[in-house]
Amino acid sequence: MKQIYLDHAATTQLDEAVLKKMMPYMRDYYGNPSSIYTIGRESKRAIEEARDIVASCFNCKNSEIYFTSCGTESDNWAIKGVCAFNKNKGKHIITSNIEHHAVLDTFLYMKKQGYEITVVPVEKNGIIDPLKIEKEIRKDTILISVMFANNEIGTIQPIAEIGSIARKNNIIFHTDAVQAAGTIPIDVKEMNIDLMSISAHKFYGPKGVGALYIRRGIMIDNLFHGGGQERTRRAATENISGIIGLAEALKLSLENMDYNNNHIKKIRDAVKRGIEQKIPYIIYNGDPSQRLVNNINFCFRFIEGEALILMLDFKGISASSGSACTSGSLDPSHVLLALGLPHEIAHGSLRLTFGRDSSMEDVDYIVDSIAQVVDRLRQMSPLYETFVKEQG
Amino acid sequence: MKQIYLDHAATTQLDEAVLKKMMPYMRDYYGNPSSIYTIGRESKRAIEEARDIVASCFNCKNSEIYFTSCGTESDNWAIKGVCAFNKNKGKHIITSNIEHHAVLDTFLYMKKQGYEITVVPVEKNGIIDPLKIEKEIRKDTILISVMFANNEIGTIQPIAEIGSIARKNNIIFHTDAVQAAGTIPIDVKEMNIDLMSISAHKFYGPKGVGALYIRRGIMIDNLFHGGGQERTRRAATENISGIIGLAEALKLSLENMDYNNNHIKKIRDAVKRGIEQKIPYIIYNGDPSQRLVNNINFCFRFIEGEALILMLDFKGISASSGSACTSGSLDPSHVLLALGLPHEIAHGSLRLTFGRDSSMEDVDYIVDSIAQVVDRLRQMSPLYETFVKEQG
Amino acid sequence: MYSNKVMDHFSNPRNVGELADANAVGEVGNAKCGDIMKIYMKIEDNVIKNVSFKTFGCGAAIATSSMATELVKGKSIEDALSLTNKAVMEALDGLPPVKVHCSVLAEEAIKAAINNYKKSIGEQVTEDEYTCNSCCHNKKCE
Amino acid sequence: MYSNKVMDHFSNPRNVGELADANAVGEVGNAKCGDIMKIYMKIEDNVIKNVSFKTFGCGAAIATSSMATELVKGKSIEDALSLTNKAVMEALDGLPPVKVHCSVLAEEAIKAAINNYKKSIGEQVTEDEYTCNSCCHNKKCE
Ligand SMILES: Cc1ncc(COP(=O)(O)O)c(C=O)c1O
Ligand SMILES: Cc1ncc(COP(=O)(O)O)c(C=O)c1O
Repeated sequence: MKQIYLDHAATTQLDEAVLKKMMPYMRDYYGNPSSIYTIGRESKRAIEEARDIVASCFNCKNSEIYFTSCGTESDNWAIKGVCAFNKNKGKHIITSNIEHHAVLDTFLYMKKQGYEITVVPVEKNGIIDPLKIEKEIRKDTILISVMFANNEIGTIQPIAEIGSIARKNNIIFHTDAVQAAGTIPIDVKEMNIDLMSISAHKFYGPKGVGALYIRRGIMIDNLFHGGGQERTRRAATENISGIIGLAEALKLSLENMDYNNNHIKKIRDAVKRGIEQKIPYIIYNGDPSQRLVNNINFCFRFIEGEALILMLDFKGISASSGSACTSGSLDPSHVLLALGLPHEIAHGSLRLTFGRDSSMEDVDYIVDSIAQVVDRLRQMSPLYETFVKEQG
Repeated sequence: MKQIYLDHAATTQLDEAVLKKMMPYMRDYYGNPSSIYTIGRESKRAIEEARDIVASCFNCKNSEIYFTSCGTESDNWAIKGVCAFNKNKGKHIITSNIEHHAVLDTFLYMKKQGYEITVVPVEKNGIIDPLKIEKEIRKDTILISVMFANNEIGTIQPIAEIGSIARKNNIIFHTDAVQAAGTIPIDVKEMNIDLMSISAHKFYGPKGVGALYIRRGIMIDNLFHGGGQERTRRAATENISGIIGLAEALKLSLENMDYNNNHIKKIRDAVKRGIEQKIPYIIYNGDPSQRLVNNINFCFRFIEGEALILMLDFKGISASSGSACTSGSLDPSHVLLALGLPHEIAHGSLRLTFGRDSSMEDVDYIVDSIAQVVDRLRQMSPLYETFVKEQG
Repeated sequence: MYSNKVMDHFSNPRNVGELADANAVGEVGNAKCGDIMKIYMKIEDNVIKNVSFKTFGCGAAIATSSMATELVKGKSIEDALSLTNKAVMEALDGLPPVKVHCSVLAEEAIKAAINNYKKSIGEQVTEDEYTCNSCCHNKKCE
Repeated sequence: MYSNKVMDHFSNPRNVGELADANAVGEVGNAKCGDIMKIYMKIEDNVIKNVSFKTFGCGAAIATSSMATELVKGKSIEDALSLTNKAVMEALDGLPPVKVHCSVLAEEAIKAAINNYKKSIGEQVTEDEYTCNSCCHNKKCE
């Protein structure tokens, strides 16, 4: 059966061109970059070249890019690092209520450590009002962390505005750009970003490598103490092939951004239209325009998301849901609840995230499959039965 | 020119068989293991298989193995995690003075955070006396961290004894087994180990992946907060191919341990004999028998290590030194100083660490090259000049 | 994640739908938690002649409903009342720990339907509190 | 890490060894810090006719010694005294930041040798404190 992967927000397939670039660094140039002999220096050189590439993609200096093992590490490092370094200055930190768990759970952890956290709610369209953040700023606020683009509903946040509010108030601003990097042009200078997290596997790079942008002059505690790697700020023998892969994948993403985004948006919009035409009782989640071009998020009333995902899988379609069952938690996704959706509706969400490898040819099959599965599950659903009877 | 790699303690070349095992997980099985559709489940299954393998290598349960991004992360997680979780129980932690920086610098960081640290000195042979650790135990001691085998001088510590002292006193025991794993059989149960760090690239696995063994019942704070991966103890999308690679590399290392160790030891001993015969005014560092089979560490008096390493590199030999210049710090290696060596002698150290790919055929070339380089540098050295004149 | 049996009963659920001539209906669960099971029965001479279900819920919820209906079909009321969630799980070759509550829900749905029947014929029943009691989410339910 | 020029002067150092007929010797640095430079000069008519060095130290220490001797060979004492560590670095196409102290050491070693000569002919010299003052390790030296 044909496999149609529609979960690019979860992870993407490693680009063959990126893999090709990585291979020599998995095989031949294995020298420890901290070593002073030739094969060590070759690794070092390759890493610094990769750093140059990443820096040029975000309009910053290479000395402001630090390689990490993933988006989660970057987020944890940024938040814990700012908190630890500034604990004598203040203990108040601000975030939004639709952050990824890597930010949200780190905030909750900091709360347990005695920091005060303010979680600013987004509007009904999944976008935060920068003024609401500004209002929460206090004398002892040391950090604002707001994601660039949301992983579930794709909404893009007004980062430059939030950045300038933070800068004006002399507060460090971190953005989790894990979903944005490679899809949206990012200029850290213009956007007043102090710290920014990215993760390679979200833009066709390898898993297990990420980066944190740390603006020059921003001081944060280390998360990894140890050797002198990454200019003494992030210890550990470097994941050379991973770093090469991250840089190459980012470069390719930026080079082909317009083309890919157009391609993806066309397919996304066609699937969205198809679903809206064929399936009643649905709710489209998140702002329809201020969102990532690859993201659709619907709630289908009267059904539950895990069952939906599994049945789509039978049809060769890989997708995701914010239902409690798929998130492994007790509640449906906090992002959907943040939009004001009731639990029972949030349980029935479907996220489709398209990618470069998505094809216009599959649109009808995707729409038909979803319509069939939704219908089948509704036929099984006592909620739907009740609803239909009530409608008369 | 022939390249002879003698820095296996710094890192090893990825085994081709391991790479082969990893490739499908870099290319085809890219699904996010947290997803419930088929390709996500395939990733999950592969990771759990890898976990089974690692667990069987150390005689523990698969649920006691947590994958990380490197040895440094494992060390940081273990130490910071224990400290944070037990801060109300006590704030005293104990380690040795020859730990890797990933442990030592983390201890120093904890000191800054208000923990009391005791750094127990090793004996002149680079081995710690367990009784000296026992003496330092206090009511508020919450952690003992002692490395399994040292990365510079290869000395193997009496881990089982220290483990039983810790267990008896109800103190958590962590060991950094980054240099030991794959070379020494490790039974975490028998050795009373509560937490153990390993790193794949030290045993012919990929860079950027490690593991932490956490004994069932040992509670520690997370280092990475976020998603529910690794049974909610270590968030982040899994580095699937890295994890597969770690497990395969560890398995192969254990399967071939005796053969490889014999092979390596023969070469190591021949090089050691050659050096001792050909070069005067040298000091052999670390216990000669209670040490890793792959390690030689000499100090050559009157010369400096960086120059030595660079000149060996001209001859195609990759080696390392504990000189200040190569360590990037102001002082020569703390490990060599811990043995009681004066600074000027410690600056002239050479570490050779052999591996599977080392060959008996190269022994003469290695010994001759070192003898030539040492002689050349001594001819340039004003210290040697003075020494010779003083000898009359 | 799920056993083959679970996947079979999920992808091809038995006894699904409304039962036109049902004389007993039981519903348990809570939409907020993401699980509602509704069981329809046609009971004659103390025997469950026919049974069907409708379920709003995850794969395990649907599979346990399907299996539970299979297990009680043709059984006497007494036998059906002795159905345990463990029996449902075993018949499905197990469930992941986080899904065990689905089997509890299935057991309770069967009981609820039978109690509904008993009440309809004037028998006394000792009513349990079903709604979400067994659900792993119960801390979250009001 | 190192420029080609540095590598050239390290791997193939000029003027290395003791100078048999030296009439000036200067030594700076500290073995504890890992750098000692010793410069030998043969000075005639105020001109450095010949110069050589011995160095205990890293690649940069050897290369800067070599370059510094090249730069003062054949020069007048006055010209040699005006040699700066910057000039040594430039002649080597730069040094990594952590190695800049080696060029300072080289400058000082030249000065120390010349001062040694001046004192030997009865001239007054304003002696600097050499030992490890310029060395990046100086905090660590006693
Ligand atoms: C917005 C966002 N932040 C952080 C992460 C964490 O990244 P990783 O899983 O690579 O650690 C993800 C994806 O999982 C994400 O979508
Ligand atoms: C003993 C020891 N511990 C920890 C580490 C750190 O491992 P990694 O560089 O993989 O983080 C190393 C090697 O660098 C080591 O030799």
